[in-house]
Amino acid sequence: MGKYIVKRILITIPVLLMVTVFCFIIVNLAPGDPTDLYISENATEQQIAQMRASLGLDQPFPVQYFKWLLNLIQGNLGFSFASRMPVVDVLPSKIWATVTLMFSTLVVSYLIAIPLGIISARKQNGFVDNMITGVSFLGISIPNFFFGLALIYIFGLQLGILPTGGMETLGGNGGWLDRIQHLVLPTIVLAAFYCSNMIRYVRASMIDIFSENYMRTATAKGLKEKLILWGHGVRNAWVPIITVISTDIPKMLGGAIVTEQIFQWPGIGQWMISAINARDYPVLMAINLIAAVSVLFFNLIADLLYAAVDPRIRY
Amino acid sequence: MERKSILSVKDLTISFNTFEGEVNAVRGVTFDLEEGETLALVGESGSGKSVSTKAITQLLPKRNTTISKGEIWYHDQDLLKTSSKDMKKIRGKDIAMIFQDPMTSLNPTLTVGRQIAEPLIEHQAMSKQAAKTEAISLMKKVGIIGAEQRFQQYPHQFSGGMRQRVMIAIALACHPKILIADEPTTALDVTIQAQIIDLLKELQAEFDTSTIFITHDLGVVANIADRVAVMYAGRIVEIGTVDEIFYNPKHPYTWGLLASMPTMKMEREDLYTIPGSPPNLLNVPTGDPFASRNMYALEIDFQEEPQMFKVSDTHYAATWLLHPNAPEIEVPDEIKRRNERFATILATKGE
Amino acid sequence: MNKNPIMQIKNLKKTYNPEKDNEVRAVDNISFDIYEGETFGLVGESGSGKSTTGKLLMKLEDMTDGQVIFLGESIQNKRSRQDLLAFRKNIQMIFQDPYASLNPKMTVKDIIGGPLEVHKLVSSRKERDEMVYNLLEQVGLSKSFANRYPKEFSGGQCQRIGIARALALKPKFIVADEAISALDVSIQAQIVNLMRQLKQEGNLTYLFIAHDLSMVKYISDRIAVMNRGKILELATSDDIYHVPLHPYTESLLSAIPEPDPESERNRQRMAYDESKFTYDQDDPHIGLFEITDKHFVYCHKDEVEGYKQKAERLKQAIIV
Amino acid sequence: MEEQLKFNPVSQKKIIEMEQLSQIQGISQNDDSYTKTIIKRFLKDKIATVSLIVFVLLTLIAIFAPVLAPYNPNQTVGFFEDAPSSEFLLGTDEVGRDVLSRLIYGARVSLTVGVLSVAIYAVIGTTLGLLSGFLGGFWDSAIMRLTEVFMAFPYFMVILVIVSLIGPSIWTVTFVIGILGWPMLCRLVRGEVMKVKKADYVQAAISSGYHTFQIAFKHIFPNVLTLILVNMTFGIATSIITEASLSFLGVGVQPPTASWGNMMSNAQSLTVLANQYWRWLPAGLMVLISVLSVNFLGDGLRRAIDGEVK
Amino acid sequence: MVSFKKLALLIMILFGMVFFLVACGGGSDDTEATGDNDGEGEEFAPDGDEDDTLYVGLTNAPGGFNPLNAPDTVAQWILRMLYPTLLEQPESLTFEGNLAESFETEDNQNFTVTLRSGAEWSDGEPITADDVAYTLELIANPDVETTWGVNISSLEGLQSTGKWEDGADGVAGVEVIDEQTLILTTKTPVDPNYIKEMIGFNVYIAPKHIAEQYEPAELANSEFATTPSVSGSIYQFVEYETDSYVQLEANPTYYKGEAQLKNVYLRVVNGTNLVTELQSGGVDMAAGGGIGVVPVTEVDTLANDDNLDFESYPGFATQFMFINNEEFDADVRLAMMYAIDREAIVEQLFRGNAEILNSTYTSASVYFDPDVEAIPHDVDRARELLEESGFDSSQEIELTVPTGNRAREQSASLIQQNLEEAGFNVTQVTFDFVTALANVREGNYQIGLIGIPLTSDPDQTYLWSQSGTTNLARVNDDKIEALLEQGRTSTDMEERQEIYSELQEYWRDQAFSVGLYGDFQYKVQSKNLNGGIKEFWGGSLHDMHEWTKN
Repeated sequence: MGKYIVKRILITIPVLLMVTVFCFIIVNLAPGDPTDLYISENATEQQIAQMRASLGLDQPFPVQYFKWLLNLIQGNLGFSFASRMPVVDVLPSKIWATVTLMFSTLVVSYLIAIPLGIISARKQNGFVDNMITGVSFLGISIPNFFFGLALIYIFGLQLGILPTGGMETLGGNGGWLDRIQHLVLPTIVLAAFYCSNMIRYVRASMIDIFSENYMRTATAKGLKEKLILWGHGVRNAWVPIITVISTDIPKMLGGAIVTEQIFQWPGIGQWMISAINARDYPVLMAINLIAAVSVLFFNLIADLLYAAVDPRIRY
Repeated sequence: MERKSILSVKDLTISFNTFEGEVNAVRGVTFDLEEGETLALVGESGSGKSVSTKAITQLLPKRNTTISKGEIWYHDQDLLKTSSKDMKKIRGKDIAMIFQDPMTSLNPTLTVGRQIAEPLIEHQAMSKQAAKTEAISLMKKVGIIGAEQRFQQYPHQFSGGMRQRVMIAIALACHPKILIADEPTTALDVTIQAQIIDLLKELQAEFDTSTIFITHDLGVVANIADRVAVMYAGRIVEIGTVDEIFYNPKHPYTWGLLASMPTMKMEREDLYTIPGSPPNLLNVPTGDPFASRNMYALEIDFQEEPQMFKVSDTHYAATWLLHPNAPEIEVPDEIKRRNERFATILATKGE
Repeated sequence: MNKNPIMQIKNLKKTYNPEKDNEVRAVDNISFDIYEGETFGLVGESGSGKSTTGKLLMKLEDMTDGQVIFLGESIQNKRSRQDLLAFRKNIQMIFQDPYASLNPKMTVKDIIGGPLEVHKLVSSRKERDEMVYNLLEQVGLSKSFANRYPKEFSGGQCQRIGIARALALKPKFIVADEAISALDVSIQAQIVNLMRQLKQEGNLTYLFIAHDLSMVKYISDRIAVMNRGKILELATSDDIYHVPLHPYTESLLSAIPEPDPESERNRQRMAYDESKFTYDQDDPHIGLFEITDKHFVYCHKDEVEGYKQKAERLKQAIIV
Repeated sequence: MEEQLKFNPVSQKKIIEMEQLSQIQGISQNDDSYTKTIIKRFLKDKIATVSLIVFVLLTLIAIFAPVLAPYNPNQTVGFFEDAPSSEFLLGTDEVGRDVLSRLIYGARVSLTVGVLSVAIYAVIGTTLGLLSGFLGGFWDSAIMRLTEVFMAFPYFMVILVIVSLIGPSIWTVTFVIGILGWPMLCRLVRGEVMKVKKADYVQAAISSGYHTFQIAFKHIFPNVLTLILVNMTFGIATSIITEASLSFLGVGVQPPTASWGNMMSNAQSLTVLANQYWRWLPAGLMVLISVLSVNFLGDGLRRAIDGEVK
Repeated sequence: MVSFKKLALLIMILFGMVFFLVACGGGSDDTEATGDNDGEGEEFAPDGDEDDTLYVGLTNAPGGFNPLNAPDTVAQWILRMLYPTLLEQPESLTFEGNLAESFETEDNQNFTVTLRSGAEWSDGEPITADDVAYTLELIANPDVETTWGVNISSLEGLQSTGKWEDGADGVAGVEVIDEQTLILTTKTPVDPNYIKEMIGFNVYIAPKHIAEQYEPAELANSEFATTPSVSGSIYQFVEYETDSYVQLEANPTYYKGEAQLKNVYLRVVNGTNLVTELQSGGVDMAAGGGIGVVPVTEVDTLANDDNLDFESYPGFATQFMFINNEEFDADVRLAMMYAIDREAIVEQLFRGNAEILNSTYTSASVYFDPDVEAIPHDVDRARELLEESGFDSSQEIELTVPTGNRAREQSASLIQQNLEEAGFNVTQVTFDFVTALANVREGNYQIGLIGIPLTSDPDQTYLWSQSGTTNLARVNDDKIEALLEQGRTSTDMEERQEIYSELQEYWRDQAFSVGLYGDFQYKVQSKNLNGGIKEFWGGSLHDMHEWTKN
């Protein structure tokens, strides 16, 4: 087990390096000089050159990259071009915001999706199943910006019962009710997709499980339906469910970009958009690194969890 | 000796809806299971043997199955009309099942012990501890060595034969009146198969369980069965005691089956074969479905399906050859040989 | 019978995951010859390595060690496309699962005719189709089947198609890997008869791999019994049945159910205690020893005498 | 006497004839090829059929946009922000262009992006997946590492950066979605190929002497094709939404070219959202309808292939 | 049943975790500032006296808080709340004392600055002439990264970049007389308004005792630049949540008196959200001035909102269609000018909330000459000119359009149509702003839309001179060079006005580019707010300490 984890992490390192190299190339290939953004129209050549030096842009790409890598090893992600703040200082609050949103979305989604997916599979092709499948299709088909704006308009402006943006009321006492109110709308928008997606996976894997021989055995034993369903059926659905969760989480950590943008949620996604617009390379590299690490990390977690839910899998 | 019938299947007719149309899987199956006996259902794949028995415990998928006719009497209860709630109390307790594939029939995510203990907790209201003790003794009984340790293990840690033993332990946990064993040894190696069959016979005697044993292997049937029902294209074509079927078969299909098996003693002449393949049950041909493969076919075989003709009190066969008007025919050599052997056996027994 | 070996297998080894915790010696140093025109039966229970052996001979898997000489040439050295094609033309396979061995997305015509095109044995589509029709006829199928998909056929028909495909290249050697075990009894007999008939017509050599001893005995000239990657006994099929020397063979034979209630009632099963016949790998005195003429048993040199006596005893019993 | 005639034995020759007849009848029940069977099953599924019709209609609209559109979609033809009228059935936009015409031309963009981008990644993903699954060993792990690298990228960020690198246009968006979308499909195909590879018919193809590439593309590919097709339809739906989202963020298809996404991004303005429904609702509905239809199409296809009884 | 109990428990745990996550917030830092009644959890409305807190909506995030290096307008605006300037500018080119009591000259070359007495930094240190001199020296120090070099470049002893000559280590033109007095000397006489705006109004005075603690070269990337600890103006810095909000609180030592509104939150939101927040009361005012801009499409909605004050004024924001002078001669350029229907853009796209640029100044500038009339929309004239010029009109012309400004993107479509009507063959090419700007800067374009924020001072050498750093149109014209030179060196306002009038007329007739429009400043704020944006936006904050909320 421990050996396996170490091995997996060792495999991950070159992948991560490649990701950062690619990202560095892509970011640096972009035309236009970030300094253009940070100088006024009447700036002098000297001033531009000085800024380039200050941002470390005066050096060739490979040198920049290795400097970045060297700093990374020391836990330093550089400082933001735009705000001149050390990226590591800003990162925690952004991750926190995104994780909060992610957590509430995923919890809400899965609490709804797993039972619905199971019901849907049990009543396969019945009225209830058709309703659930139909709604879940709607959920994955509706563009989230469209849905988000509609919710803002209805709940934020027409009804005025929910805040339209941000993570908390500024200058408020930071009470939890206030934060939950701010969470409601973005959570609904994101959950619409994640929930629908999960319903489809749960439904499909439960349908497969229902046709398994061991389910027939369980029925032949004369067990109660609940025990057959939960004790024998759902137990075997954890592997596909974990797979979906382990891809969902990094997807959101990489930025629920549009939703964060619409609701002014001060998370990774919104930060990323402003970093892209500001050509804020260190921030972009940091976000990219976080996203890549989270993808690889959750892959690993998923693999370890497989072993926990399925006794056949051992490392 | 008249024995009491414990399960009685009457004119069972089942069809499935598929994309291609309606498949008539079982077409009027009738048989009785007597107390304490082992009835073997023999037939090739698709002959309806498995479907008939699944209907007994309502294990067929409800969505696309139509049971258009028939009754299944267990004591004074028609199992086809029993509510699914009541059925749960019968399954596992009165009627238990063992399935073909021990690899997939056990839940991979539950310990073997738990899977054996479950029906005990469910049907006999045992405490967890009591169920565990009982499960371990069952495991010992089915020949699992080191039962205490293996109780905690998962199915994938068991070999195929061991898993089938576990399945047997599960099935026999509540001392069922009827055991339905659906090809329990097909997926196993011969040596393991022999062990499992011996075990089943032993336990059956001990638990006094009536058994329906489904298989396509006539060798296994010869070993385990008291009576044999031969199925073809959704019907029983011949039924009788094991001696009657093996030494004095009357249906040409049974002849074909017996003759096409190479035996140790056989020399290298061509095997007797039944030509062609079983009919498509999507649209069953008129007349006897076996007619077109039947070397002894009569004109009537292509027009009318034969009813069961009585050979003896225990022996019936559905072939026009038994009709009084039917011509005398020459039976295959292998069958002649079997008839002779029977005579010898009877003679020795008579002594 | 012709006694030229068509295939010589020398110290064949196949090890999965070598030198790891989960090392499996699927085929463990086996040697035998298969003679031209014979049917060689390879029997064993699941996991005995019999199918792996078949795949090694077909070059569907790479051997770990040893040598296989087919038609006088070592098959390991066949690497170039040309060599491989020449090799494959002469050796074909019939598979266990009749459905799984036919590509569900190809018509019967393409399945049977494909190899002809690959080996450039036909020059036109028309010629190919003609040959496909002939082959279908040869295996007892109507040529109207040619444009259909495998799904539409019964298991027995599919197996016939599989045989037609194997025959298309007019090979000298056919490996039949459990070719009948997935079929119903009545169909098994059909296929076995067909194979025998084809063998007579086409001067074929079969390697018949199966777990079902009764069928193997019926079809084979010589039989090798495999267990745990090793050949334990090798003899003519009559000898295997009448003079089984190795206890494993005896236990296998005793386990076969016979369709005869009376003999079933009276039968005695022989248990096989594996631990008694497990030897030290490095002992130079371990191997296949010829006990009687062409009858080999895997044992220790010291046990040879015992087996000789046993053979004598059993032969006596037959004559009496 | 006649009764007795019935019991006359049938000649062996006739039995053989009858047997062959029954064999041929046995299979002639279903005279359809595999494709035809799937189509028949598909057509039994009402929702899927309706979706197919909708999708075909959308495609026709896209193809015949110049004929169908009443006005030039990029030309100011009326007052600005005019409500729907008999002259402009869906009103005009912020610079006086006909919304209906833009909607019709937008179908071109959305469907082009949807279909083309998926086509690009399907080609890449399928090829790599086939190679990876079939060749195994070094190539497999190399390709798998590559998919990991691609999957570890924050998808949207790379799109945003590349789009701004090449300059946003319908082709950039298509290209970028296409280039980045393949890893999931690649893995799917690889998994399926690994499964198929073990099948006896592939072993048979190897022993028949087929070349590795022939095996990969002639024998294995047709067997994973349906899976790919189903995945592609879902991919089209996702691509349409991605284009719309990119346009919403201002980096998608650029004005004056009309796409449903950039039309819908009008709804970013509350005034438009509240008072000028014609400027966002039709585009939003079109996205929803097209995505729904493609999704249902894919689902119907999957069901038809799996043979799931409806 | 057991499994259901477990499930219920699991659900409760999960919900509990959500609440925990949400309740704990992003760490402890954000609750510290307002932690006085944390205990009363049921209240979720802003605590304390709501009227004490001002919420300002920004559409751009500040690029740090470095008084020496603030290229972006947002940072400059916020810095004005944190650091003192010598002068205020309540109206364009009308200066009042701020930190300086007086700012006088007799020869337009030596300027005597007298600081007000008793001014203190928020940590109690006095604000003295040393601070001013030290700030100017830092700006002139070649090691220091600064945006104000050009502002002080007219001082004696400095190069045109504003850095001191090689070998020097101080600014010759700055002389500290005593704690409250210093004299600034320029190289040549200048218009006093020029020096008053460039140094008096624009340069923030940094606290010497804090700035001294850092190496000059590292100032720009230090805490000094990101989290200022000491303030000398109306507010002091509390925290900046990147791209989300800036929190300030009243500076009790502010020399004009402590601000009435004790807390300020400057929220960074996008245009749409700014509108929703204004309507829902989430922000009290939009910052305006190009950094808190409501989209033009929302203007009607806001103007009709009963709770909001809405006004619009001409400002200094402009949009030009730059024409690459190296590719198009004067006639073609003029044809373009005639072809574009700027009236339609202003009236229909902006609903009148913008003005046509007759030349290169907006009406907000005191140097704007209303007599120089804008060239009207005249397609026929445009065609005529095009024909006369002999320009190959079939040649495809690329119109570079940067993304990020919807009104500009929409106007691009109209411009393209207009130009095509006049016989040009135009295609739009769209780039993100940085790329577009980079292309245009390198001359890698034909025509392109770029917005330029103008200054109150009329000097536009950087835009239209060959030596200008932002000569996007690649203008190379002797007459304009001469006019720019004259304007720059003249020290008299009236004389300058004449020079710039001539420049405007010449510029219009030569059509070096097309001045599309100057979009108006909006003042959008809650009716509850007393104070807020002024007509001259840059000077809006001069009375911020007196703003109140009802």
